[in-house]
Amino acid sequence: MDPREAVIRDRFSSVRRVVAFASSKGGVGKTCITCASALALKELGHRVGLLDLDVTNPTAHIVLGIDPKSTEIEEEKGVKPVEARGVEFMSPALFTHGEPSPLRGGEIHDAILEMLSVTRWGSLDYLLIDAPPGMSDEVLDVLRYIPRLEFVVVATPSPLSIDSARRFTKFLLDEGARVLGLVENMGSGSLESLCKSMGVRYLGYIPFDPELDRAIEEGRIESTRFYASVREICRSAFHSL
Amino acid sequence: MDPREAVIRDRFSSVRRVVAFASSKGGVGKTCITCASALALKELGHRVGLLDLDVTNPTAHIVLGIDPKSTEIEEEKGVKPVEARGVEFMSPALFTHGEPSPLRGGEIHDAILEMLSVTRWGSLDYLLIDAPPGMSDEVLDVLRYIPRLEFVVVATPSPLSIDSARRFTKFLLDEGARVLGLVENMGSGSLESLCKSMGVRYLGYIPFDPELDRAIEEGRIESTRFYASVREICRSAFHSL
Amino acid sequence: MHEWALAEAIARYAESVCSSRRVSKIVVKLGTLQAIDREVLSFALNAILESDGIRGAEIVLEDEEAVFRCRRCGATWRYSDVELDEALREAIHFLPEAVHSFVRCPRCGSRDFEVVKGRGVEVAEVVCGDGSEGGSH
Amino acid sequence: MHEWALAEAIARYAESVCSSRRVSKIVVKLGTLQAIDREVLSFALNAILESDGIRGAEIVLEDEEAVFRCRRCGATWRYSDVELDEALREAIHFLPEAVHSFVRCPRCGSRDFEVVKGRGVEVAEVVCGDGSEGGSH
Ligand SMILES: Nc1ncnc2c1ncn2[C@@H]1O[C@H](COP(=O)(O)OP(=O)(O)O)[C@@H](O)[C@H]1O
Ligand SMILES: Nc1ncnc2c1ncn2[C@@H]1O[C@H](COP(=O)(O)OP(=O)(O)O)[C@@H](O)[C@H]1O
Ligand SMILES: [Mg+2]
Ligand SMILES: [Mg+2]
Ligand SMILES: [Mg+2]
Ligand SMILES: [Mg+2]
Ligand code: NI
Ligand code: NI
Ligand SMILES: [Zn+2]
Ligand SMILES: [Zn+2]
Repeated sequence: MDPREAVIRDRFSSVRRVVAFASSKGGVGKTCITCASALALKELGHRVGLLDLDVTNPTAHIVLGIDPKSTEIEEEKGVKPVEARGVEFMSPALFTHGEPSPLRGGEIHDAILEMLSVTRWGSLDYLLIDAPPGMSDEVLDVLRYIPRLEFVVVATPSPLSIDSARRFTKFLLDEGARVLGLVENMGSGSLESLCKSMGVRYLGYIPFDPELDRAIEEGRIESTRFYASVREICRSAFHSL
Repeated sequence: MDPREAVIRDRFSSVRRVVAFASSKGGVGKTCITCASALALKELGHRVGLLDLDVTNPTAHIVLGIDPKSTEIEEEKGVKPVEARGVEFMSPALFTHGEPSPLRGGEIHDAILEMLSVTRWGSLDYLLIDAPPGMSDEVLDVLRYIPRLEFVVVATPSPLSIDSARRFTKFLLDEGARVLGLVENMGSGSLESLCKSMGVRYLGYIPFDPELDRAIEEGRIESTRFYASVREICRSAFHSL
Repeated sequence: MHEWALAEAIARYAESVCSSRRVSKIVVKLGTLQAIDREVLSFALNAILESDGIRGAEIVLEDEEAVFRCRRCGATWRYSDVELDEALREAIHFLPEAVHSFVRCPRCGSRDFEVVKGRGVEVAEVVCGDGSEGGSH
Repeated sequence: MHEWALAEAIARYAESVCSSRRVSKIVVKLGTLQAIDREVLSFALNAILESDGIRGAEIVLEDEEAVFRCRRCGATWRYSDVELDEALREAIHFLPEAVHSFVRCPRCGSRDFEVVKGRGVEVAEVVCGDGSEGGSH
């Protein structure tokens, strides 16, 4: 028998809210938005954690400027998240050292159970989850194991993303998940009607920012207009602010 | 015992080349490029098939203008691909009717085995595979089951995509896969040096095309500059032309 | 009839287990989820074996009822208790995993359930002409 | 010592199987892939059970050797035969799935292999204070 499930609930007892940024479509901006949201919520005075759950292709550490190879893992009654610009950070990349990590679904499930059961988060206001694309073990596992989980759906105005977002949101609502709302990325407001038709809150849009990639390369995402837009959305999306 | 594996090789005996467009990063253009390549190779006089292997989030049918709900499936000693603008087309979307399709890895593996063993491709010069993001059952299964498989890696010049492409290409080469080369999407040539450093062929770049999304919506991808770029790359990438 | 393709898979598999032309018995389990047409499958399997020069092999087809178990709430239920449109049953006939698109847990509504048994076509046993069991190939 | 977190998981699990405070024996299998420190685990488990008011429970720790089987070529091999840097072994200690990043099939070079057994921490048996087996929870 696998004992790990039995302890996961305890691991989240020090965390006030857990919010997953998700979409079955890849490349819509989940990772950039999750990282920018973590930094913005921290800037707004909150204690924030970030968990990268893109198990076979994690990238959040790049945005946060963490080099997995040179990062020491500390143990203290579990595995301590590392500190990334004031954010408690955990990622499978910390253990794969930049090597390829091809895993079948059952192995992804096992890796997620392991990370959820041994990571000791501090006292956090927000734990943000950077979800992978697809609709598979990763999303099904967070739905199954993480108590009080909330979702932010990320979409762009492209026809492929809109179709995916509609299906993904239906999936979440059918599962009884809490959907905080949808963020439109690289757009200018055109997804508001999609939200209305699905009955989910429209959290706002983030314009295309041609400077984003370079800012990520230079480790200064906070200096971008992208970041300013994300911060405004965080301010209004998370009521308690 | 599962008998399906035993027949897969036979299913590809009428196909000259099988080429998967892949990347562990989502949103780099795999689907758009696979569909455009299929139409371009057909235009260049070849018999072409396209298999969508993004099992939990298929989107190629949207680019090809196929409505899964109103498409009849024909049986003839197996399942016949449907015809999409002169291309033989198979996709899990044909069976899920636009509903969400959340599947765990083992289920994805089963769905792929099923499609590979019952689909009866005609006599084809090229069967193109639209791979999903991630490095999981889908990519591992095509590597395991499809004879003579070749890969085209798709990447954009963004730092997250470059890091992913490097890791994904290393994975493919380590597996002994044939890597035809790398296509740079939404770029202007900056990934040529990445290819050199990895020892893979640089197949060319496709510029960002602000008209692409609208053209997809209107079902006329062939009218775009995006398509013209893809066609040039196909012309030079597939030697035999 | 797409059953033909699966019959070919069964024949290829049996032939790989025994040395060719010496298959004397094949036991096939048919999961009810895929709703395989027994007559079509059995006709196809006989025709394929015959054209491969294998005569008189005994074909046994056994139904296996499809049973689901929810990974979220633990509920179990049977495919035979599910009400479903003919068009959707046909989609599942072609791709059994499509069941996760159309069927949800009767207790909690989740699509995250396991097909415990009865998914599709499985070979339970192959007996070769010399009487040896090819089953554990 | 991250073993503490896994000891908590084992304790929570055992307590959920028996009615609390009545755990009398726990048998734990330790897959050698994760290279759990037995002394640290056993110290932590005793401390946690005691603080939960459970005294005198017998703790049995059994090693299970890690064995791999390649999904591409079928080769099998053991973790104990693999040469690996200490830093990489430590990464695998924290996340056993990292083995797919650092280890490849000795025959064909593939990373697509199965950990047949010996991955990590498993509870093989729990005996409750009244002598009942809580194992099948
Ligand atoms: N608002 C934006 N403006 C410009 N580029 C963006 C924007 N949002 C995301 N990107 C770019 O899009 C790419 C994909 O973003 P990413 O966060 O990795 O998506 P996902 O995590 O959904 O796959 C990245 O290269 C990123 O730089
Ligand atoms: N060269 C390009 N110019 C402009 N937009 C593009 C280009 N290539 C892809 N896109 C857009 O990027 C998005 C993601 O492309 P897609 O083919 O779905 O990527 P993937 O299959 O890798 O996830 C789509 O909305 C598409 O319209
Ligand atoms: Mg991402
Ligand atoms: Mg998966
Ligand atoms: Mg795609
Ligand atoms: Mg998967
Ligand atoms: Ni049929
Ligand atoms: Ni440890
Ligand atoms: Zn349920
Ligand atoms: Zn091997």
